[in-house]
Amino acid sequence: MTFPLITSITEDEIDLNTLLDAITLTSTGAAAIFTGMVRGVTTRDDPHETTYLEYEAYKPMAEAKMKQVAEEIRARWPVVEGIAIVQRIGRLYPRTPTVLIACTAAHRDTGVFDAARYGIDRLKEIVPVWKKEIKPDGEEWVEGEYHPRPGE
Amino acid sequence: MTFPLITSITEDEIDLNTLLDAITLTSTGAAAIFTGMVRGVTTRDDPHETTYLEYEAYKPMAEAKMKQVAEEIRARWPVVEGIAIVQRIGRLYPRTPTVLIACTAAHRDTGVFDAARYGIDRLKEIVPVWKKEIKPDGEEWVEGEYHPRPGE
Amino acid sequence: MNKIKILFFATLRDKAGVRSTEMEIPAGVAVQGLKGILIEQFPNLNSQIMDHCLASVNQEYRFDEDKIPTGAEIAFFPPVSGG
Amino acid sequence: MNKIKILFFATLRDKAGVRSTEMEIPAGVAVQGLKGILIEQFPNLNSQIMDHCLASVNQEYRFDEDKIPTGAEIAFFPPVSGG
Repeated sequence: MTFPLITSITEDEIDLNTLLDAITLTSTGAAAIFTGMVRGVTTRDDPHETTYLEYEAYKPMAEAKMKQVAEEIRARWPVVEGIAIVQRIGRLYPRTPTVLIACTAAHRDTGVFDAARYGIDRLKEIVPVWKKEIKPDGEEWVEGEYHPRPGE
Repeated sequence: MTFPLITSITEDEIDLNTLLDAITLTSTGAAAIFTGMVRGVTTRDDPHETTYLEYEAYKPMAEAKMKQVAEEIRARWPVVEGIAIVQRIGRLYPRTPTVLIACTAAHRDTGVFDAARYGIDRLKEIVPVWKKEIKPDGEEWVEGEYHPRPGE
Repeated sequence: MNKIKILFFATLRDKAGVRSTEMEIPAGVAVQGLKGILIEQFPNLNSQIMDHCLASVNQEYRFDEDKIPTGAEIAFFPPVSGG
Repeated sequence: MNKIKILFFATLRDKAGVRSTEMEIPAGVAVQGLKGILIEQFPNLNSQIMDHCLASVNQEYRFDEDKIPTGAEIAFFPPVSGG
């Protein structure tokens, strides 16, 4: 059986209703969905305001790495049915959803929450997307920390 | 500061986009969303097919108990910003989302996934909603297991 | 006397045969006492059903020993199965 | 000789001043060797930057000792910051 998989780098709005429907099978009873948004105000660590974020991606590699994240999820949680991984790019303002990871399963006690959590953590490690933060007083690239190892 | 809270028993479609937007603040960077759907095919425990589910609610008490679930979430995870708890009722067919719990927070490592998981677990314990399952060969009420204690 | 409203949901409604009813009960009756009154009044309700079901008084879970206040709305229903 | 395509993203693009370039490199050169060639060619790239950045070859993460195959697409970029 083939399970639905969506991996996408897009400039369009992230439509949760459509994405959820696309990964829902007749055997599906539960979905765990994570979305990230642009914060206009950050209070933790280095408190600051954000005017907008400008996202870019190495698109073909990013979509390939999203597929890899999905394969890793399936290997760890074989009960997961559908997976959607979407990263929006371009100029994104506060309150806008920028990323979505959704996993479906027959039941909620199957690890489907952990699967979605794993998905966003891995996306932030290995999917080649970058953001430049534009603040009231200047702009700077946000730099990640993770250095992939051979095989990743 | 008052945080957005949506608690609703509704016969309308659950619109994830609108609900997410309603609980997103300018300080929000992460949302964990759970949805439950009608399974047309169940393979675990007692394998069977479902034609549709008919949901009913004791509406004013259900919305009050949803508010209680939200208060319990806030008490356990004070970092949670917005909360949406929605139960759809009426006749619902396989693949249809029936319930949604969504929690937002500034960051994803704040317990926001656990908060959503707690929310759906508690809804299934104390929110007075029942479903009758209509199968190809008959119908029966689905009975829960939880008996609330004084104070719940 | 205390005039109260009773609601039944799900299997309890099927057994009682009505969604709701109003009745007068003596002042000071507790949930347990009301269950006895209902078992007498509704032929398809029995003590096994009423012992297993949940009860709410004015939309809060209440238990056998809880007294029923004046003009209360009391509901009886099986363990919940939403989601 | 090996004709390859180079892509730069984010801070690396800002430093290089171009999004992409094509060049011919000797057969058998590894990622480390290519970094040296780029540092010579782009005045704002230096060994500190190139040691810190990530590299992909044909859209897979690759490392200093990995040889560059014929006609490869190689990208250089900082640690990712999507989400």
